[in-house]
Amino acid sequence: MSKPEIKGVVSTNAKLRMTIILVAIVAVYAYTSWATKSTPMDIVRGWGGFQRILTDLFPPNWAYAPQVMEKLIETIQMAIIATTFAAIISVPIFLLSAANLFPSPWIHQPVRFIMNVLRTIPDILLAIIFVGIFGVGVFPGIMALFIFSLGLLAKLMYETIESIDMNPLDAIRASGGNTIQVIWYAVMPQVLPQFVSFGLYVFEVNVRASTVLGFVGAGGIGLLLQQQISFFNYPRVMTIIIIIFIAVVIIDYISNKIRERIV
Amino acid sequence: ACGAADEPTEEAPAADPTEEETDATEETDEDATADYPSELVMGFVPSQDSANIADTVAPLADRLSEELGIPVRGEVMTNYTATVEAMGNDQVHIGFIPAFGYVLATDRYDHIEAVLKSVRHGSSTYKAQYTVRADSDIESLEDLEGKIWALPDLTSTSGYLFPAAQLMDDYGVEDVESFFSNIIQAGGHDNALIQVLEGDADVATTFDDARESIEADYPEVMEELRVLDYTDEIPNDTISVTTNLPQELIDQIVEVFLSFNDDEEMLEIMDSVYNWTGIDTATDSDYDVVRSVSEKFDVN
Amino acid sequence: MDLVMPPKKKRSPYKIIRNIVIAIAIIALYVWTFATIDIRWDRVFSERTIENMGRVIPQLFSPDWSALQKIMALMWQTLQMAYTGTLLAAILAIPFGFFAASNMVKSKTLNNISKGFLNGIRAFPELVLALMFVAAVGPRPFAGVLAIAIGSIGMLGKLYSEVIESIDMHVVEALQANGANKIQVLFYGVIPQIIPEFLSYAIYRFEIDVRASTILGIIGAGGIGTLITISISNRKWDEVGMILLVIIVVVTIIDYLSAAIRKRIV
Amino acid sequence: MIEFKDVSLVYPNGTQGLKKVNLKINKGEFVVIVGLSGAGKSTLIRSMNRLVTPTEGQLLIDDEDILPYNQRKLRKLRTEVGMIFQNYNLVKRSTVMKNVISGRLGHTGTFASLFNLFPKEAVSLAYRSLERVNIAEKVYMRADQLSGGQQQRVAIARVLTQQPKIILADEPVASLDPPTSHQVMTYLRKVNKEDNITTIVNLHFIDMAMEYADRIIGMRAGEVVFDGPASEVSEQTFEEIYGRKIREDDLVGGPDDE
Amino acid sequence: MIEFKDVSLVYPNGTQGLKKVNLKINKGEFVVIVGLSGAGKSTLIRSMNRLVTPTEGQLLIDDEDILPYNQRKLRKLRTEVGMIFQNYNLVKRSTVMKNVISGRLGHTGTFASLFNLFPKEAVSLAYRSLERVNIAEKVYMRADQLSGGQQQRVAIARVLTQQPKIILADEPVASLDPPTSHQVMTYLRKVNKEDNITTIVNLHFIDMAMEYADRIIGMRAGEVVFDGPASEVSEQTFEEIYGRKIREDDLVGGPDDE
Ligand SMILES: Nc1ncnc2c1ncn2[C@@H]1O[C@H](COP(=O)(O)OP(=O)(O)OP(=O)(O)O)[C@@H](O)[C@H]1O
Ligand SMILES: Nc1ncnc2c1ncn2[C@@H]1O[C@H](COP(=O)(O)OP(=O)(O)OP(=O)(O)O)[C@@H](O)[C@H]1O
Ligand SMILES: [Mg+2]
Ligand SMILES: [Mg+2]
Repeated sequence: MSKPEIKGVVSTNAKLRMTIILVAIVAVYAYTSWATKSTPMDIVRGWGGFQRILTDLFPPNWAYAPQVMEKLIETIQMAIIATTFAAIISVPIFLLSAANLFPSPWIHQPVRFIMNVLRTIPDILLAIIFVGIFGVGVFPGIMALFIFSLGLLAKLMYETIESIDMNPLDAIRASGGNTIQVIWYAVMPQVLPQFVSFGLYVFEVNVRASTVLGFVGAGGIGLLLQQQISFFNYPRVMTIIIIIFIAVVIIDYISNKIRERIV
Repeated sequence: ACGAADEPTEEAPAADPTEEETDATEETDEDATADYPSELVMGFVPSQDSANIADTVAPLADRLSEELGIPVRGEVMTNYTATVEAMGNDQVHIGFIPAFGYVLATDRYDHIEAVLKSVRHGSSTYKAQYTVRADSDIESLEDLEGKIWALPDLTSTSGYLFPAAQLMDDYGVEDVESFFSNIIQAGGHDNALIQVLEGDADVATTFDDARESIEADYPEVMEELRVLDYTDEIPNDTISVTTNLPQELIDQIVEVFLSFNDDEEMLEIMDSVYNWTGIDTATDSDYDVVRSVSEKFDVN
Repeated sequence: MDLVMPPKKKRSPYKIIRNIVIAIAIIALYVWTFATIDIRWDRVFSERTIENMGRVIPQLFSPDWSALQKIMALMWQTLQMAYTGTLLAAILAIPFGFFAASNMVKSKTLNNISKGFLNGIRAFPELVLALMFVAAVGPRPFAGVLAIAIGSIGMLGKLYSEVIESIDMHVVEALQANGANKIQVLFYGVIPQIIPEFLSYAIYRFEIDVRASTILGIIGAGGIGTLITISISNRKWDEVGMILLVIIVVVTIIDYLSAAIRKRIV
Repeated sequence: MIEFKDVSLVYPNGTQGLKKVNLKINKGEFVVIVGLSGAGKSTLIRSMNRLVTPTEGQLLIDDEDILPYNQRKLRKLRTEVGMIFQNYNLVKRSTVMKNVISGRLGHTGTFASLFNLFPKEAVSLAYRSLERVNIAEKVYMRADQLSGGQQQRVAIARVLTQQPKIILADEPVASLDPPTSHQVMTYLRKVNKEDNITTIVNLHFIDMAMEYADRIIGMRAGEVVFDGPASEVSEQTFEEIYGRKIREDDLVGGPDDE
Repeated sequence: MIEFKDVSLVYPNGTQGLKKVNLKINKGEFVVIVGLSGAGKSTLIRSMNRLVTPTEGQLLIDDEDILPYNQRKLRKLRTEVGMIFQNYNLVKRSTVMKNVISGRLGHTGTFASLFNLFPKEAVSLAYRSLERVNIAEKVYMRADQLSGGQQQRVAIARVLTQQPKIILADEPVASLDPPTSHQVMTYLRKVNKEDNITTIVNLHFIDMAMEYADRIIGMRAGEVVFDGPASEVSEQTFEEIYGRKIREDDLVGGPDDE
């Protein structure tokens, strides 16, 4: 038996690489936190400000709540409409984006590219543009949410489709089914629960997003938030925030419960 | 917290031991012997209440810097709220704040004070105007009952605050919201006018004369829209400073700004960029009129 | 031929009633939504819209290249904000992740408290957090960084806890079967299994945070968003077009790089 | 009758799946194909309904070469060739009925099938097929609620519903435990005999092959290395199919076992 | 020596894992335990290093009852009992070396182990163990880059590094193909003979059990139903272990095969 040539538990190579990566991460952080004046020291120095804003925010002004509720409902309605249309329109898009259904890159790549571009645009920026076109109101907000959710839903769904069990497709194909039958009998049953689940998830995302669209005039509760901030009326701001919080938590909870039961 | 309605104590920043005491933490440590800052920051909001909208304050800043001997940086803020918060946190020392914003700012921070105000068309005040379609049958403010009102924004001094106050005071309107059949927040003075132009609203309230600002895009605006009435005089935008600066420096700043009135070159810049024809001294009490108007509203 | 038919499908009346109730509820929800929402269709389909499209869209698609330099400077700041915030969150989320993982901390109460906290944070859009921080520390990138950091803890903590819960506990068992103690099990059995996923999720979150930071400037919290607001109030749609282009390109590059790195890690 | 004439198949990545295979399988035969993993068993089976397409040679089914078939003819062919897979390939979330009736998709118009409008005969046929494999009582259960053996029986029912002339089964029992495997093989055998359907099965276990097959085909590296009745299988056949060196490897435990 | 005295185990959910098991296993024996799925094989094995704790009886290892052991004593016991699992249970992302050396964690201080500070002897021992299972050249590879058989060999090396008195192996070859299985069994057997380590292995396949075991223990429903040398295993033993009814089921294909 030859005398073992051993260097220890971790090879030097691996050690060196880990060290370099770690140093790089820390160095970049040092630079960015300095450049944005957000070092841990700044957090300490900002302490007075955190305390002040807390005393400003409390106690919330509950007399203002009814007005907030009205806008909250609008917000949720915007999310419902946008999600519904996005879900419907996304079906052909995600089918075409799935490489296992349409292996030719000439089909799925362009569709994916467009969806990827759409997803890079922050929804509030979309809202700004739509406000520029359609004027202030809920419509541009719905449009912004719709476009954004379309991209999101399409991506989530085509990824799901690409991970389905391809065997049943073989089976349907082997018994003589055509492409549409294969999709309908072998693909859709496998992804339907996820589709509903992702739809609900996108709805959650949309509720959250629509709460701030009002900042740029695109409807919903954000308008109130923006007004009260302009008035420096923090107790009312707090009321709005708490109501948003409760609404989002409740919606997430319900949606999660439904999703759990589905999948 | 912030918001008992008794404002007029702002004059004496140090005397009032409200919660703002804690704000100025860093500065109050050194207290009376406030130092010259290494750099002055001037915060500017692209004002909605003017026909031109500036996106740089560089020429002004350069000139100030030259005269004061301290570097001066101009920073464009996204809105007056940001300017006020920045001044509250001593990140901005000189802020250009509209009248209503100033009143709210003094309510929130003790160390913000107006020292100068702008002069437009030779006046340090301006008015808000009610604009209706030329062929409209609205002849007086009373006729507005049941009509659709397009306003730029609930935080606008000329677009909302003064007209609403006028309706309440002079015409006994108790609740403007039910006086009109509908209120559209158009998101800008220009948009408010366009709502009327398009027939989506019957009346728009804007600064005087906002029509000019959309004339380029809508050449017909002067003929098709007619001014129904004006409000009382509104004090122009302030140039406010934080009183955490040494008094000496504040005096110097005021002096330099006033000197621009005699400087053809600066006057030209101010006019072309901000529509200002001059600068005048201001005191906090100049804005009491806005303060008393704002008290009518359920703002705080 | 005599056809043998399958027996009729048996459905419990409970299920039938439940399905009907659900169907009615969904229909009612939609009727209510579409009936009460205040969309001004006349405005949406007005001449004005067409005019605006004619004005805005061509400008959007002819970006103003002269603004590129200042836009890139602000985009750079945006990236710095996102990085700083994400890194803070990536570290701060670790303890929450462990407390929320039921296979590490056996106390149900602690699990639930941590999970509740993480879910709570996720309920706030970054922009709302940024509003608070602007009021606290003034309108500057710092406010944005804080919003990003706090906002990201919620998601990262949750993902971390899921990673921890999904590790191969057999390995832990194997180490226990060797006689290793708790800390040794953590370092030899748990951490090697979770580090790549943690890193990968942090990088993934960075992608999201880049996107989020692009808009924080709208309320003054630094980055490219500041310029968006200004360009809009100037009605400079060609500048908005340029900003849009920069955001799309930069975000796409970041997404791509991030995906490539993540692929290598896991 | 199925006839392979010098059939070769090279996968796009260069792997040789089949090498000059010559075979004749008669109507109603029960043929079992055995061989090591990677020997080309699946490739052979899947080429018979063109799930893979041989790159050379001729593959005649009832005297017609199926290799140049276009999409339409292919679908026609596939309605006549039933296939059973190792992992049952059921749509797990659909009911047993929906899975079984999907065997008739090839006989049903696209539009009708989108709305589940199958003729009464089809439904009845599906149900009778389930009865034949003794699983009719699960007709409205979801496929994923069944055990492996039951799922494979549903898969057989699906193929029966198709009323094929040929059944191809690619390791139908590889995922099942021994008793269940026997059960499934028994059903396949039964169907083969009752309906006189040509049945071709891939199997891993030689012992099982010998128990059920009329005829055994041994493959190795894409080639047919044995072809004859089960009774002719000897020790030596084993070694031919599985390769001489395996046992040695076992005992020595070479450093590289891949 | 390991001795079970009336050992029973009831899982918290009420399942009876072991029923009054009485056994004596001598030093250096190579024992294989066979039985149907759910028979209690894993439970039996895992109780010997207290990964599960019997609820009744006495379990003596070297004449000491291990059932009342506290955490500290348990850790001590476990350093002396090596365990090999069906799925190797390696940390996939760590190197082979790190996995193998983790066999010595029980002998190493917490602090030292956090910084990979193992004594030279331990590192050398780990490397030698790898050599013994013929896989030393993969020492700095990541575990997930190895094949199943190689991973299991690493797992054996890990156990060897532990220098245990007893090796427990819970279906060590269930995830491996037959030739690789033989290889792994050969190594286990080799280690057993060379170091005289008592080795107890669960296996699914009786034929493999008979090939390697000194002694076979058959289990069924938590009870020991056969115990004797491999040579004594007969047709009847099979039936006892696997239950009489299986064959009948096979042939009839009853409607319920679960
Ligand atoms: N789609 C494919 N692309 C490339 N090579 C393939 C493909 N399918 C199979 N092969 C290769 O062709 C050869 C024969 O594979 P095949 O699947 O027919 O073997 P098999 O006998 O069915 O093996 P197993 O028992 O593992 O199923 C193998 O070397 C395999 O790796
Ligand atoms: N943690 C547990 N909790 C409850 N019941 C268990 C647990 N582990 C095993 N059982 C049950 O105890 C019985 C014996 O299981 P055990 O795992 O020992 O069987 P086995 O012979 O190893 O089977 P296999 O061959 O499937 O591994 C089975 O009925 C099993 O379901
Ligand atoms: Mg195969
Ligand atoms: Mg077991």
